[in-house]
Amino acid sequence: MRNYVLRRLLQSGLILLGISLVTFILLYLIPADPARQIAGRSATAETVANIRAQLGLDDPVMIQYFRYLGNLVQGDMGRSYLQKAEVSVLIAGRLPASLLLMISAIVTELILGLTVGIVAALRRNKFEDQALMIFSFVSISAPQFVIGILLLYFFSIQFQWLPIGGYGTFAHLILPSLTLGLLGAGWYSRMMRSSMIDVLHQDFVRTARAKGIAQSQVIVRHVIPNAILPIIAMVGIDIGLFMSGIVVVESVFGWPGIGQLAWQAIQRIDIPVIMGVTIVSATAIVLGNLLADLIAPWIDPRIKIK
Amino acid sequence: MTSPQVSDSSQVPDPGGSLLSVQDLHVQVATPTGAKTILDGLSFELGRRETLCLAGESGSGKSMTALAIMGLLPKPMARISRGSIQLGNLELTRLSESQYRKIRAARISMIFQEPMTSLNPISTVQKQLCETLLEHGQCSRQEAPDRALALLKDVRLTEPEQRLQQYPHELSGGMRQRVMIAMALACDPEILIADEPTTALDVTVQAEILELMRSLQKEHNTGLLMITHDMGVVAEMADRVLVMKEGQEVETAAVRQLFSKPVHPYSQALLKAVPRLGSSEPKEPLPTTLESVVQIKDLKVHFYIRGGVFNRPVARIHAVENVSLSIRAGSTLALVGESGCGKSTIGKAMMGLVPWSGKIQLNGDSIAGLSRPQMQRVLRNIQMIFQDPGASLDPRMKVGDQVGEPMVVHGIARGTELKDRVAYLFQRVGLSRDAIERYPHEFSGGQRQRICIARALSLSPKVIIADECVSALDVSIQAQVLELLKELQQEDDLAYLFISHDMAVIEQMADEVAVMRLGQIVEHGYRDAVLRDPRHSYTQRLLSAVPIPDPEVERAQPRRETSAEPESPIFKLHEQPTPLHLQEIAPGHLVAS
Amino acid sequence: MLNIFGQLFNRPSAVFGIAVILLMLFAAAFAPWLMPHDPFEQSFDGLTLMGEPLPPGGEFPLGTDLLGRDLASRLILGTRTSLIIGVLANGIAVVMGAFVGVLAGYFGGWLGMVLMRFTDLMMAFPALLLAIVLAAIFKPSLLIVALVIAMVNWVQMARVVYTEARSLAEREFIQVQKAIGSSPFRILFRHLLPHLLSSIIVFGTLGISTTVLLEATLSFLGVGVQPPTPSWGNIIFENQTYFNTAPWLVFFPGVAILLLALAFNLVGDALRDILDPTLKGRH
Amino acid sequence: MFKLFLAGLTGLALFGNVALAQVNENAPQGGSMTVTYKDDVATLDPAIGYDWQNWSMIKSLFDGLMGYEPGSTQLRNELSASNTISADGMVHVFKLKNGIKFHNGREITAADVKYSLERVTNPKTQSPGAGFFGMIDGFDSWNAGQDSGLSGVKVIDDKTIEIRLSRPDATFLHVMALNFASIVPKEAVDAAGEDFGRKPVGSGAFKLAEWTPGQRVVFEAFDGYHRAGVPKLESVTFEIGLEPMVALLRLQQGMADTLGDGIPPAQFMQVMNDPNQSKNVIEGGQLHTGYITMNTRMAPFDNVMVRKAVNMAINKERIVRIINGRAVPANQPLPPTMPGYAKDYKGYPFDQDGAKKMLADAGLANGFSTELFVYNTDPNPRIAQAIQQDLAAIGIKAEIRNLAQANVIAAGGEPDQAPMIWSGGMAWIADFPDPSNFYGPILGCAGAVQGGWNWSWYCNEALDARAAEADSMTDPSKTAEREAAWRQIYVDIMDDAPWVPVFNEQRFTFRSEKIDGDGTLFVDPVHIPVNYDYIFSTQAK
Repeated sequence: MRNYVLRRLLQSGLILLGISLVTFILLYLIPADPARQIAGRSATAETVANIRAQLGLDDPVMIQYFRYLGNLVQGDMGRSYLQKAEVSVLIAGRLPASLLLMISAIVTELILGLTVGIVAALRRNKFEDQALMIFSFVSISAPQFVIGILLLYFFSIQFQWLPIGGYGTFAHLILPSLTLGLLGAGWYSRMMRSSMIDVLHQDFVRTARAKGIAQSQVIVRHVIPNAILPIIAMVGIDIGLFMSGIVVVESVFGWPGIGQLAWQAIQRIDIPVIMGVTIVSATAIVLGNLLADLIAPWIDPRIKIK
Repeated sequence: MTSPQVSDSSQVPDPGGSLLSVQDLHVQVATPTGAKTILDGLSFELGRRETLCLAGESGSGKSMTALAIMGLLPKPMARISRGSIQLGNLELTRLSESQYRKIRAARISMIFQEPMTSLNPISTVQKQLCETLLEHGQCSRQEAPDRALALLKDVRLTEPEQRLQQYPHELSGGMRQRVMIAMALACDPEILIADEPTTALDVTVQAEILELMRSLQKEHNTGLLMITHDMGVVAEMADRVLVMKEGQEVETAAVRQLFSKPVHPYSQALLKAVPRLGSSEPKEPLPTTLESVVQIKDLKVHFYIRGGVFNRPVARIHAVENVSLSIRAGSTLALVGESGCGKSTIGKAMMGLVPWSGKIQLNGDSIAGLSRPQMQRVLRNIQMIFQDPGASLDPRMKVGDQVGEPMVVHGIARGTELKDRVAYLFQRVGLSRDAIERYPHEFSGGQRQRICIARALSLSPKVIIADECVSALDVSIQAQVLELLKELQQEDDLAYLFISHDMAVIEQMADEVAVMRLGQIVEHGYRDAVLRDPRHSYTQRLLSAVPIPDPEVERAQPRRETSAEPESPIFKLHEQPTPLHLQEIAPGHLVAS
Repeated sequence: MLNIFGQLFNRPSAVFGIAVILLMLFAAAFAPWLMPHDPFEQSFDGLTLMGEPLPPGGEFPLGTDLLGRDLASRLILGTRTSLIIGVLANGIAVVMGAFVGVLAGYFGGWLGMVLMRFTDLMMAFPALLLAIVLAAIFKPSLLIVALVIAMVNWVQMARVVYTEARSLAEREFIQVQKAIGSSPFRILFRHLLPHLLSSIIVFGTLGISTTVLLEATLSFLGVGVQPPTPSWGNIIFENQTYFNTAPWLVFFPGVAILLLALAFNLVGDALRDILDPTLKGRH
Repeated sequence: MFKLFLAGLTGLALFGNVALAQVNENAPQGGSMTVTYKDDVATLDPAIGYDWQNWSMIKSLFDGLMGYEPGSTQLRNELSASNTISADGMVHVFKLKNGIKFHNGREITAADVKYSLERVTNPKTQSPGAGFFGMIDGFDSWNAGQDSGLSGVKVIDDKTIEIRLSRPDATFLHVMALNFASIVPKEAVDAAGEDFGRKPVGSGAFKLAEWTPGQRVVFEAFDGYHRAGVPKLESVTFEIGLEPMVALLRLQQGMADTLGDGIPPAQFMQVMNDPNQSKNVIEGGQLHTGYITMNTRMAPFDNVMVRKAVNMAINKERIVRIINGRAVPANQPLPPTMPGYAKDYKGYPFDQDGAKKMLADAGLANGFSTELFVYNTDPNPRIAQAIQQDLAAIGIKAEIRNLAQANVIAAGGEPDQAPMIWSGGMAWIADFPDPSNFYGPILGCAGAVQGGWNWSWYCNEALDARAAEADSMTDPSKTAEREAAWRQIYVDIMDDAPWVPVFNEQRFTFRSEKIDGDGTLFVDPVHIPVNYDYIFSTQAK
């Protein structure tokens, strides 16, 4: 177990190293001189050159990269070119909002997806099943951006049940996490349904019924715990999907998370911020995958970690 | 329509009176083409302490009968359309679901064929046992773990305290079946239904489980309804036998009567097809002049278990260790042993499917160190038939294409020539021409195995490795396939490496027999020498565990192993298994000391 | 083949999907004849005097956009871009992902390790960044968008296919192929791929709606189709802030994307059932 | 000996629009207001902050030697009690007011002024505003990192500071009113290091009370402010992360008092059509011009005929309509509220036939293909499409390159990348109300270098010389003459037509009824957008 974790961490570290290198080189290739942006429009050529020298932008890209890495391992992600603030502070200020959104989106998609999947499986081929599967198809097919806007339009503007955007209370959280979680909910409801149907056909369910246990109890105690396994294993991977969705959702709902930070930084090509957000989100994704693999044997004793 | 042949029931001992009475039971299932009757007027009684065996081949409706009694017919597809099932005075067919629940486990219990899949994989043994106890109010929540422990002791599970906390996958097949039995007997039911309880188990384990069931039945006065296709098991367990075919009762008789004087032609055919250990004609040892097509020397197959931070090898599985064998042209070498002993691995090594070391010669050419393209040449002379014909055929390709595929791969034939050859192969294995255009799922198991054989023959190989090739088949089909294999051997002078765990089948097929255990050969010699005069204790144990399809023969009680868990072929990197030395105790008969 | 179509037409949902897809293909192919107005004309009558877009009805059946252009015409013309991106670019991604996944899954070993670690890397890689770099280096074109989308979207597919290919590779009928002496190429394409097809279809259709919008995001960053060329995604993107005052500008293209994705998902789901006999009657 | 004279404050008024804001000096103090913004505040360091959002915030947190009358473009002494200029215009002497304090309570001295000017021009500070101080003697060597300080700035005594210029510059006092010239306390800068932008200490009417990144910034009134009775408000809260539409809704619900990002375009008409709401909308001019640059070094824009033809092809009225009339069409670089604006100049007429003819005369009867670069945020791509349609009408096929801001700026700074750029979103808003501010970097030769901001790469040496001459007229009595000189420069530039001036944006702000003050305070041309210091709460007593 310990060895496994170490090995996976080592691999994750290599992946992160790869991502940081590729990102760094890509940013280097962007023809937008950071020194010029910092210097502003009244600056003379000397000022720009001076700033370039100070930032070490004249050095070969690999030297710049290793310098960045060296700082990074000491926890220094550099300072934003445009905001001057430390990137780590900027990210730290926004990470909690993003994490909150992500966690509540995971909760949303699980609650919604699993419930729909379970009900559909139990009412298989009945009206409820068909209606719920249409729901899941629509939620899989609808673009997040559009879902977000429509939710806003109806629930915030037409009915005025929920705040129109922003951050702070539980009410603020509902629409963004619904928007982010709906795609997964649709997907999971289908997975859960077929997983339930598979499990319902398995021998141990028959065994449980042969024990004289009521059908409802069989479902709750034996079928659902087994059917959920493949889904739980996928949740860790969701973090990667959410990372792209979060940019959209945060901008629609004005959620102060790193998605917005990233979007602003990309628009302005604020290289240290882009690097920082990339590394943080890549770490989240890699850790999410790792976590999923570590949780898997914990919830399913058959999976062995070597 | 055959009418059931009711034998004189006066010979049947019925000391306890009738516990369960099934009368005129009809079960229908819904199919896309309309309702289909799968149980057609079945009637029988089960007495206290009596063992009734439902025997028959797959599809005869045995399991459906059990499920109908348990009220567990798959809804809504299957339903009881007519008939009654009475438990004592209680009419089960009219019970509501909640009433039925009180019967299950408490009065009728059931154990299933697959102990692996019949236990909830993510629940501990204790939890699953306690669930039954608590559901039927057998004890309080506090007492439950102790009761569960007692139950495990009852079924003579080793280290029961530890087993309670384990998950099903951590137990061997035999242990799981013991847990199933413990669970079934938790509420001391009047009737135990056992659906093929030992089919998935090794023969020595099977013997132990059957013995356990017998003794528990005696202790608890349980009526046992046993469902099996294995006439050996029937002979060993049954008081009475009900032979079924296509949902109908064919013949019901006391066990001795059935085996000695089967009345119905189907029963006769069924019994005739059963391979009986020791029933074959004695065979002359092969002439030593016969040339070897395959020579294996010091074959080793090791798998590594990886771990650690850098995923380096940390342990080694000695799947095959220092095995030397040779197969002579036109003869059959049988490899026998229990699951996991490495017998299939030898076959795979010969096909180049697993990495190996040592020496394998085919037709005198060494195949060591050949690359995949070079192996292709070798594979023209050696082919393999796998255990499960369903799994070894690509479900999405027409069988004709699959049979022709080796010829395409090896560039032997194409176009109309290919078609003709495929047609010829189908004819040779006894399949009609129109089968060529169909998909695997449209065939029965036996037909599929014929297709696999046709595929193996398509390259006209010198050697065929048959890996448990009839284990999954019903006895009558099994007999046909074996007959086909024998015919082909004579016609084409084929050499077989016949891998099987079934002693009776091996006796029918083998010229020579090699017995394997934990990757090594423990005994090797001509068939009659090994099977009739086994010298190694393991061979003896294997042979004595085989159920004999003859109720007159009282089998020696199998010796109970001290540990249910066999030794393991896994060693640390610096350790080696103790090599066994074979000694020639008679000409051609080698036994490990 | 005919058999498959026959079975598809037995399912109402698949028939609906096929109808929608055909309709969209028709709209894309015959756009010039179907459009009620010039989709590029910033019509004088298309805006109120205060510069507001016109709601649906009257001369402009689906209303006008913020520049006074006919929304219906732009939607019809936008079908082309959106179909190319949603189906073609996504298709490239699907093929790439399936290829990587099947290679890694079948061969395993170091090749599988390298491929899957690379997949992990791509999974965490910021696509938008790549877009900005490409936007700065190349002239914008649909091809580049398609490439970026392909580079981003193959990852999920690779993972799914990898897992399945791995378990398939262990199946006996694949072992049999090795025993026969079939080349890896043959095993991959004749035996593995047909089994993976249903998952590939389902996951492939899953990506369509996100892809259509991703095109808009990428175009926004200067990689893809540039104004005034319409695509469903960029119509939404351009007008997103007006969803309250001019909801039709978001609603109609949103519904179009939804329908496209839904159609492919329904057909994909039906195909999966049809292609996989073991699923029959269970899903 | 210098002949010194007092530069009367009124003498500095550079243009006619001197009607001062009706600042209600007697308005009660107290109360608070809430301002909404979408983006996080980048920095509050006066040497760094240079964007829409933090410009007005810094103005309220910091003061410089000079300032402006509230709501106007009229200079006044801020921290200085008086200033004098030598006759040759080369030496400025400022006397600091007595008893003026930093937020940390320390009294401001002349040394702080020197420190502040040296800090902003220090290359290590990387200030985007350093270039404004180029006229101060010793700037070049100090900014190149070669000197130990700004040699032109001298502390005479605790309250007196002398600044020597290297060339006479009429804009100097405006420069001293820029945020970049704010006086900062050395000890606070040293303590905060690079985080001074997060922990600003100045001497402005407000001081920073709270900063929660991504959520809010709170200012509270500074008791020790040097102007009695200012600020009016007890506190100002900036709510961050609110989409303009969300912000508007909040304001309508009484949860916000003004919109930092303005009225969202999508809701603009909705607001204007509702009399209850439109009465709270304040409109004001801005020192802004939106224009199209044509790269005079790239064919065919190297041909003045082509540039003129383009000027005639653009339907500015329609573009203004597309943005709901929130601008006025422009015909010259300077906005109408800027001194030097040529009222009588007619510009190029909208005449597509004439434009076509002119193109034909230039030998391009069949038109040509080109690219139009545009910053990708609404409404710029829309405006670009309108331009595109107009160009198409005279046969010019312009492909739109819709890019992130930084990419457009980078392309404009290359001599051969961007044939045309629509300046929207990155457009020139004057740093200070002086005509020279529209010339140097964006139309002069100095900006026509790689990485420069003169995206039309227009360089007219003769005009450069005239510009230098105009800027050397520091004598306040020559104000009108200087203005006329600049007016002619811009008219002459239009003869070469390097730009298509399209419109001058009007600013529209929406305020709640909880706050009040003269309308100009909400659209303050130098405090862009809001002068928080003088706005008062209607709920204060």
